[in-house]
Amino acid sequence: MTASLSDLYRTMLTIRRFEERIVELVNANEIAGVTHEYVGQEAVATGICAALNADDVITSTHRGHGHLIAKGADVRRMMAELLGRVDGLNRGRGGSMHIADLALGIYGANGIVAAGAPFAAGAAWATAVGATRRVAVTFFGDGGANQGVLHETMNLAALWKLPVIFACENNGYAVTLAQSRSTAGSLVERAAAYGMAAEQVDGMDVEAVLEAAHRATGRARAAEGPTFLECVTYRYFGHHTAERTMKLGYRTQAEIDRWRLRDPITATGAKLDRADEEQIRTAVEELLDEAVEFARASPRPDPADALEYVYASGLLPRRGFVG
Amino acid sequence: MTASLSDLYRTMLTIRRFEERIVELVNANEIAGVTHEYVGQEAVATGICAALNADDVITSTHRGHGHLIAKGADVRRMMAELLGRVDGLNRGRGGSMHIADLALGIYGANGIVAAGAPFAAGAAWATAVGATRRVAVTFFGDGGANQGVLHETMNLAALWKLPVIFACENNGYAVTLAQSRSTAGSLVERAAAYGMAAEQVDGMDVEAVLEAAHRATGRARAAEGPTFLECVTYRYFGHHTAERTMKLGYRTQAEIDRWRLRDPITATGAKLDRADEEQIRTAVEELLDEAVEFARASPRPDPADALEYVYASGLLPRRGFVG
Amino acid sequence: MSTLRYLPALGRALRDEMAADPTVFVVGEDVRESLRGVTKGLLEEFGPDRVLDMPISEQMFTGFATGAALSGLRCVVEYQIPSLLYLAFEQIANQAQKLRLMTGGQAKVPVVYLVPGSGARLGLAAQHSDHPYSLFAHAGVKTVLPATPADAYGLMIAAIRDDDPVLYLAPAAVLPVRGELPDDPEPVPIGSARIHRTGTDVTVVAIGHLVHEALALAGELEGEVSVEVFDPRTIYPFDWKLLDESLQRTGRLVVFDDSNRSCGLGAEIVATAAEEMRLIARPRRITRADTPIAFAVELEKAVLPSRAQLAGAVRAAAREGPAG
Amino acid sequence: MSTLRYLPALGRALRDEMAADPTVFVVGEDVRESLRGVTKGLLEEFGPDRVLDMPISEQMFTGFATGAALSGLRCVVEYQIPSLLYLAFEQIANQAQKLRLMTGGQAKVPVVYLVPGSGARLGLAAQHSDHPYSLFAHAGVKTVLPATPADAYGLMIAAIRDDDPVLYLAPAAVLPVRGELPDDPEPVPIGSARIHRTGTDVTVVAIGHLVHEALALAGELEGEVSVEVFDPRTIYPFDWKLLDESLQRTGRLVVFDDSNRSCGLGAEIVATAAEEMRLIARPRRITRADTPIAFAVELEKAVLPSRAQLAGAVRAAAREGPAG
Ligand SMILES: Cc1ncc(C[n+]2csc(CCOP(=O)(O)OP(=O)(O)O)c2C)c(N)n1
Ligand SMILES: Cc1ncc(C[n+]2csc(CCOP(=O)(O)OP(=O)(O)O)c2C)c(N)n1
Ligand SMILES: [Mg+2]
Ligand SMILES: [Mg+2]
Repeated sequence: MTASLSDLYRTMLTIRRFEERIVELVNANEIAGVTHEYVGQEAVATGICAALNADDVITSTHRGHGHLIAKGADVRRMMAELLGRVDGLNRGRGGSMHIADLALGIYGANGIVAAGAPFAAGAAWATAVGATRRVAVTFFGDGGANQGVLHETMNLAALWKLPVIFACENNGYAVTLAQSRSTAGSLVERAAAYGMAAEQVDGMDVEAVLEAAHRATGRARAAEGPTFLECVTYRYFGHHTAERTMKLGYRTQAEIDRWRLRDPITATGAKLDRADEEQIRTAVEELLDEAVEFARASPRPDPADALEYVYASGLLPRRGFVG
Repeated sequence: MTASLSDLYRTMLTIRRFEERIVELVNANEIAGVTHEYVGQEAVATGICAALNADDVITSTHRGHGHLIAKGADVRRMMAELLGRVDGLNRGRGGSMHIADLALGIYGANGIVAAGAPFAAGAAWATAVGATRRVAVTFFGDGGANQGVLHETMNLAALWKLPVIFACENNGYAVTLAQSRSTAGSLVERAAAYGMAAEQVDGMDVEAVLEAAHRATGRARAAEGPTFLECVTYRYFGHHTAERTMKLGYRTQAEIDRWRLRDPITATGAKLDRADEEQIRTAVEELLDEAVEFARASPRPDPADALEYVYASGLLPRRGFVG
Repeated sequence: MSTLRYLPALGRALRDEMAADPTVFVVGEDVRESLRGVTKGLLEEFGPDRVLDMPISEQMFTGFATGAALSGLRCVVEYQIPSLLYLAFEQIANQAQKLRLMTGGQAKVPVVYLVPGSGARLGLAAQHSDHPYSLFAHAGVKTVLPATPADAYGLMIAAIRDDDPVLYLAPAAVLPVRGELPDDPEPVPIGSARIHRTGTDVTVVAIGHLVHEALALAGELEGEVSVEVFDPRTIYPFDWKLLDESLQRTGRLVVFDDSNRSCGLGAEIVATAAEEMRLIARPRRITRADTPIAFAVELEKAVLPSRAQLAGAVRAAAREGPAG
Repeated sequence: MSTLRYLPALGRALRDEMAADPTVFVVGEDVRESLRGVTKGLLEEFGPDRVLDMPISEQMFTGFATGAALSGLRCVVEYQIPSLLYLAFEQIANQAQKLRLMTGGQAKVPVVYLVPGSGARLGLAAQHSDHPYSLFAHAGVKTVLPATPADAYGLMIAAIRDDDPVLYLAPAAVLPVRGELPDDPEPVPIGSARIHRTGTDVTVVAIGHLVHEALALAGELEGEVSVEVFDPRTIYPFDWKLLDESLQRTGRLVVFDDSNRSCGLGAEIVATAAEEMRLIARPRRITRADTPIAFAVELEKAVLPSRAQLAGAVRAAAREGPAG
């Protein structure tokens, strides 16, 4: 399937506006904890997931909302999850850092950097031995590229020619650490050294990402093995919603402004005919209004159920007190 | 300092004969547990350590006897350690898999594959910030090359231009797993992708290894950063002393015989004048006779001291029973 | 009914379950050659897609099993050394174990983490001799520690069929033990303990290979102290109900536990009994000392729990409280 | 004497020790920018060779600290999340902690593993809310858990000066707490507990941030039950001597412990007391349930130890045994 430019635009805009609303809801204390916004990086998830089938698998990160939306998750249930409600995708148990929809092949956001990578290899193998060859995409950042488990996974994926796509979102920073101060050599060469296809892509250009993703899924489905995509992108917001309360000097406003000039949503919107573009904007706002309403209307979990869903066997964990 | 051919020969022969005696002592139950012999690989440790200074650091592996001998450890105290005696390098606490001599910069054999690699980075950094720039060599095998922590360490060493030498002993197998079935891409390219110098060396040629090691130490001391040396070698014996009791079909006798034709000790010995060679043989046997005697004469640890040496602060751990 | 050793019984369970369920497969180091003796013959019988040798990348292949499990397969992961579980600790305790709760019940992670040879084995020294079951119990990971060939068989079947991650530790010291196995053996339910020998004076809770030591001691003390030998078989969830029944009878508890003392399983058993059960004598623990295992055999023996220590504790307990 | 918050006190200790000892340095993620607030100003004062930002490679930089320590330096390693200790578990529990014994006393590994913000913090969910001190106690790793700014200061100084690896957990819930710090504060010896409030009826052993909950409850129960509030400060080695003295007085024990119940520190304290100390009432534990922390705040609160649960246990204990 190939997505139209307006589909891509709609997805990117949904992610952008979803995140902007999340920030408001966090600041209004309607969402507990912290969330990591995907704003600026929308073209990456959108372009890559547009090349996937419904039954393909992705593993996401701490910055996962965009991946989920792009893979087709219901924003109403996402919103309910972030508000910690029973109609959330994870029944309010997961929150932003663990949000998942297994039915859509979304094996979850993850609180631990790069920890989802080996899940993708296992999923890819499970389906590669089966009849249908499903693709598994593992998303991770430039910081995640320095976790050993990622290298262990690249080695296996290349060795076994698994249908895995290593989608590296290089947004230039791991929290405050610039990529140049965390990473030796080039990410593309590091991946290529395992004998896998590896390319750098402009992560601010959704069509370029989509094309690269099509090349990668093509290889994967043809049993030609994994692909590494370094998507060069940028995050406009702080590392997480708490950053604005901190005085961190790791990047300049000028740098942020420079990247915003290449905004993928503005660029794509400009290519659409005005009417379509406006119609999409309205539709997205309606969708998100509805999502917030849906989430607010959903009940909070009952503390009496706190020990449920820990074991698939139905075992109830021990309580912390007697009697 | 440059070692003469007869020095190299003596070291290799000492390792070879040490290991052959160890096997006898294990089979005679004078040594508990299992040991991993270095037989066949002598040229690697010998060539690399001949390029090191006394205050340079090495981290070793489960197959560590050769590394220790090459770095100058006292074979009498090594033998006593393997026999579990109080005059052993580790007072009988470590045994083959943990044998160490910190005074000689030997940061220990290690029971966990590649776990010593980050020690080398830390040691290299500690001395690099100091006045003298000491070199730290981390030994590991082809199997160890697939541990994530090794990649994490290569990244840091290359990024910070640390004086580390990654000495990969590619003996073709990780226990029973052939390197071709464990490893994607080339080890040299994988290391080079971090932007470090990397070369493949004939690990059966002690002079070739020594030359490569000199190039590497030269770079390290000139603050030009780490070097990766893939030393292609072979182990003649089983993975460990217990293998002979198992029927494992992972390699053929013919393959072993082929490699033995390239034996580094035979080759080097042939280059020496006959008299020297014989004199060295006799000296090595005398040294090892003395080592075995020394070890056997050394007392076994007193069970009453079992709780000592656990904490540097002198804290005694809790016992397993009351009263 | 046939007599066989522990390791073949364990291997047979894996083989039978692979035959019964095509979604079951094994990964690990040197499993094709069956270095540890559990996977013998499986490659020949089930082919290379169900017996997979992995590179030395424990974190990766542990997470690989999670991904395969989320995709509908059942994976048995073999680790050559107990301490390799430390490399995979995040993937087991923080990922696989938590996925069910984190996804609000969406995920099911049927993976068995198998260590064929855990605990001390004379001369293997500090990094190869740990017995880390208490760590996983603390993390709420289902953990089994069979002491006999029949339980090795029955608990492996149950572990593979279980929809949650299960840690399966086969103590090195029991691998050579022989025992009976019925012709069509049953699974042993996870969470059910077993009383090997009934007694009226003292309940000895013995873990793993120590069950055999405890039985031997119970025999030696015959006539002097009547010892009930309680084998939890499953470390987590623990069979508190059966322990409570045993203590209703004896009121005296000695735990014989081959893990470090502090925050070990022995502490949990003593604490729970002290809080909730009938005790007419002080509860006692015989455990490892809180120290790594030294290489020299004399030193290793000195810090492991011993039958002599157990005898002392059992006799001391028997002397306390009203005659049983 | 000055009043300050916990985090600045901790930071000041690190700063003072770096000033006093040129071999002390810090590594971790985002320590140059002091994301977690401990290393503020250190880069400016001590320069880039003593405040090192690491790539996201916990296993590596934990082992890096070991190598630096073996080479004569003293390293403080900061981890942003408690569960990152799981990634480094092998390097801490199986390498750094065992090196002394394995080398027969040759090695000295002065490394401090610092987690500024351990335990639950409303809304951080399953992978960011663990409180893993019991795991490290089981491994014999020296572990401190200061509850006040003065102890945060004094134990950081002691941890850095200690020649063994030390795990330093600063509970998230105490970071904002204010307290007094003398003008030239002393180190607090590792292994020494502190009684914050004396009482005659019940000894409450409260861990970390729960010390403040216990003190508040002790105040509420004033006149009804006389509660002694015992703060171990060091989890391992535990100050058994002071606990024994406390129980000589009260004979009643309630442990208030924010770690999972099974094989947790609470179990160890109850077990040791039951085995070795004076008890005139059943010992009790108030702990976490054995479950990961769910995201929704209602669910999180439901599984964490609460003051109400503690009150119930204290009252129940006080009712047992002869009047204190
Ligand atoms: C293994 C691990 N280490 C550290 C952290 C704390 N942490 C959370 S996000 C993050 C930075 C990740 O950077 P990157 O991978 O580039 O992703 P980005 O945040 O830029 O999207 C860090 C250090 C973590 N969650 N997991
Ligand atoms: C991390 C880890 N995984 C597995 C093992 C068990 N083991 C010990 S040696 C070995 C093979 C190592 O192969 P290689 O690195 O090539 O070294 P070699 O034995 O060939 O010298 C394995 C799997 C271990 N000790 N550590
Ligand atoms: Mg980034
Ligand atoms: Mg090898």
